[in-house]
Amino acid sequence: MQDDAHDAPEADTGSLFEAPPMAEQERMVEAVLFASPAPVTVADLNARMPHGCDAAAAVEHLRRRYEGRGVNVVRVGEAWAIRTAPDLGFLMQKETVELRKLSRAAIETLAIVAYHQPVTRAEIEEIRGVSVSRGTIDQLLELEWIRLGRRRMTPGRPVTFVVTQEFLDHFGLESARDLPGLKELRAAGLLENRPPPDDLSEEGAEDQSSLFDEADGAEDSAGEDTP
Amino acid sequence: MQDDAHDAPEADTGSLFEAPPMAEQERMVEAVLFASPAPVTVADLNARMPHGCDAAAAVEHLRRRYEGRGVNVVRVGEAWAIRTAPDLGFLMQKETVELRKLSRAAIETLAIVAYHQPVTRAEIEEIRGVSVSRGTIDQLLELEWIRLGRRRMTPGRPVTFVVTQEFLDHFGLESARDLPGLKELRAAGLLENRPPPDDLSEEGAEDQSSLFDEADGAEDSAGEDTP
Amino acid sequence: MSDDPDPEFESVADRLAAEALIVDVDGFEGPLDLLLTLSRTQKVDLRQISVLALARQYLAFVETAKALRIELAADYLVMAAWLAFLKSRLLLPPDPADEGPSGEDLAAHLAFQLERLAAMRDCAAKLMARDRLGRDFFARGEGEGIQRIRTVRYTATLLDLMQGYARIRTRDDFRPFVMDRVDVMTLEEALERMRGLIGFAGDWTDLLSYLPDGWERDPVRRRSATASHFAASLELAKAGRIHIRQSGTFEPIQIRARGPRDAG
Repeated sequence: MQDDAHDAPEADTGSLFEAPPMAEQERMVEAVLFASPAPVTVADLNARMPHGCDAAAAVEHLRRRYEGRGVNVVRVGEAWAIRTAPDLGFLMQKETVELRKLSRAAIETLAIVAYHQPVTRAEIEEIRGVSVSRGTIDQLLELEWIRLGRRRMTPGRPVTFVVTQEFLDHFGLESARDLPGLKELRAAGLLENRPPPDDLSEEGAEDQSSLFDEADGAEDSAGEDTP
Repeated sequence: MQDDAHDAPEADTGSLFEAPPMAEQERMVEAVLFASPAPVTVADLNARMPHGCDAAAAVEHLRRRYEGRGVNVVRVGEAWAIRTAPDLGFLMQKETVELRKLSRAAIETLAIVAYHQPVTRAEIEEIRGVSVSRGTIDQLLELEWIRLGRRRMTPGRPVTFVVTQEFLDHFGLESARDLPGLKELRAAGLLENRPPPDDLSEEGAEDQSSLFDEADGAEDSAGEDTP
Repeated sequence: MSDDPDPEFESVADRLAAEALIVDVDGFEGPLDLLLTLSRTQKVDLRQISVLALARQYLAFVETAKALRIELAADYLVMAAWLAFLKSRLLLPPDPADEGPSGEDLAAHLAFQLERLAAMRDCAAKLMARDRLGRDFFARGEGEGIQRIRTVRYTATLLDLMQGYARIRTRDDFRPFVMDRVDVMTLEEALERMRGLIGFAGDWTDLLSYLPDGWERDPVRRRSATASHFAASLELAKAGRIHIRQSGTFEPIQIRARGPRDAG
């Protein structure tokens, strides 16, 4: 951290200009996170701030400063943003201009992308059991909740879909791994139907484990090795 | 203030529910102001917060808390907003919007409306010594920096123009009274609508006294009695 | 007027300056603006300005414009006429019979107008030089932040997502749509059946006899199967595979395969 060296400035001959004091760096991070239309990565913060600044440390100071406040500094994927404290969401009610309810097809498609990313259109159709309309994909792309991933290295080189940081942002997730697995869904009573007693296949269980292995690498190294 | 009564809750039998403590009210105001790109009025804050809250006091606490920080709580007319500290503008190249280039006529007209409001078109022309083109007024109306005020109660009932909250917000003014040099101009008599000596109509002399009395109320209560 | 003895305007430099102004006449926002610019040559506070000298400068400007055959807008000429009148008022002793305002009053008002315009111009510059929203200070960048947060919290969309996923993942276990359709026979199913059976029906046969086993008794199933078989028989008739007839309203519908003997 930069401010550790404040009582021995002579020792720090590496940089021509003194980095601003940490309190000042914190102010800078505060202003940038506030004004940015999207979450900002530490790398981006460092690029914007004067030479010698330590954005990661400044963010951490700021995050602590906002603990328990009406807004918090939260991590969104690899980036940082200022967000309303979850318990105060009720105050935002009137702000809503329009609440758009996603169609069932869109929600299911989105869920499949989130749980199985990177995933091709054919795979989505296979999982849903019905064809996916162009409009559904377009809507999700337009919402910037999904985006194109790498092409699959299989015949036809189909495009894959992955979820975006906006998606994580919207659903308050740090990563797609935070999505609960099937077992948890069942435990939470989200699966209304009980599986038939004869269905003791391991399918569900193994399915689930591979589910999250797949999801793990999905964000940054999508799908180049998945047939 | 609500928190004055915290050690004597029995005395406060007026409201069914206890108002939240001031620290909590401050958090609420913080959340709402952070979430809103546009300034929020105290009335709007009170309407959103639970019954019994004192938004004005909470805003004042919050304003003091953010003094010297990277973002500040600023007053915009009758409303409040959070804005980045002006000295940190250099960090924000990415967010900078291209300000529309205004013509000299538009800039001067804007200044005249701001300093002389409410002001008629004829008065603007009298001050500039040249006719004001329709386009100039339209441009300022479109920018939402000026709007129609009350009609002048003189023959012809001409419309007047006043500046808006957007104007105050854009130029970082708490109110039209904080315009730079306003006091000096008034002391020098330069805001008077002095009629030319050969003009024997009584019109001008009587309205100048009301110039800023009217302007004070103009921001929020303009023109409701204008047919 | 050009023969006025005018010490302030005698120098060559001043004449050149006036001509430079002429060239820029389109750059002026009207006569008052021009007067304000001319007044700067006096290098005094606007409150101490010599309106008489200013009137002379302006009139000389108009004269130069005429000499250079430059068209001046009407309001410049109106101002010139008014200033000529003002100049005569200021130079001549006041006429006691005249009811109108004195030359001094008129001059004072012109000075006031110039000072006021200069002040407004100054204010405009100060205003534009202020820290400005979107350039020096900034509003919240995420305008939709509120909406997003609310959507998460109030439409329980994450829940929707999880439920949606749960629905898909458990669909295969239960095959709910197969269960739902247990009492429904589709047109395709009926058509498929009848195509296979029709070859065996050489004579008129009641359509209802084609209903599959297990579909004749239960009213719901019977209704569905009858409807789909009827629709299928129409399809087959259209395709020229069968004949179809009914002797009267509510009488049984009979069908017969169409064979070579029907050719005529």
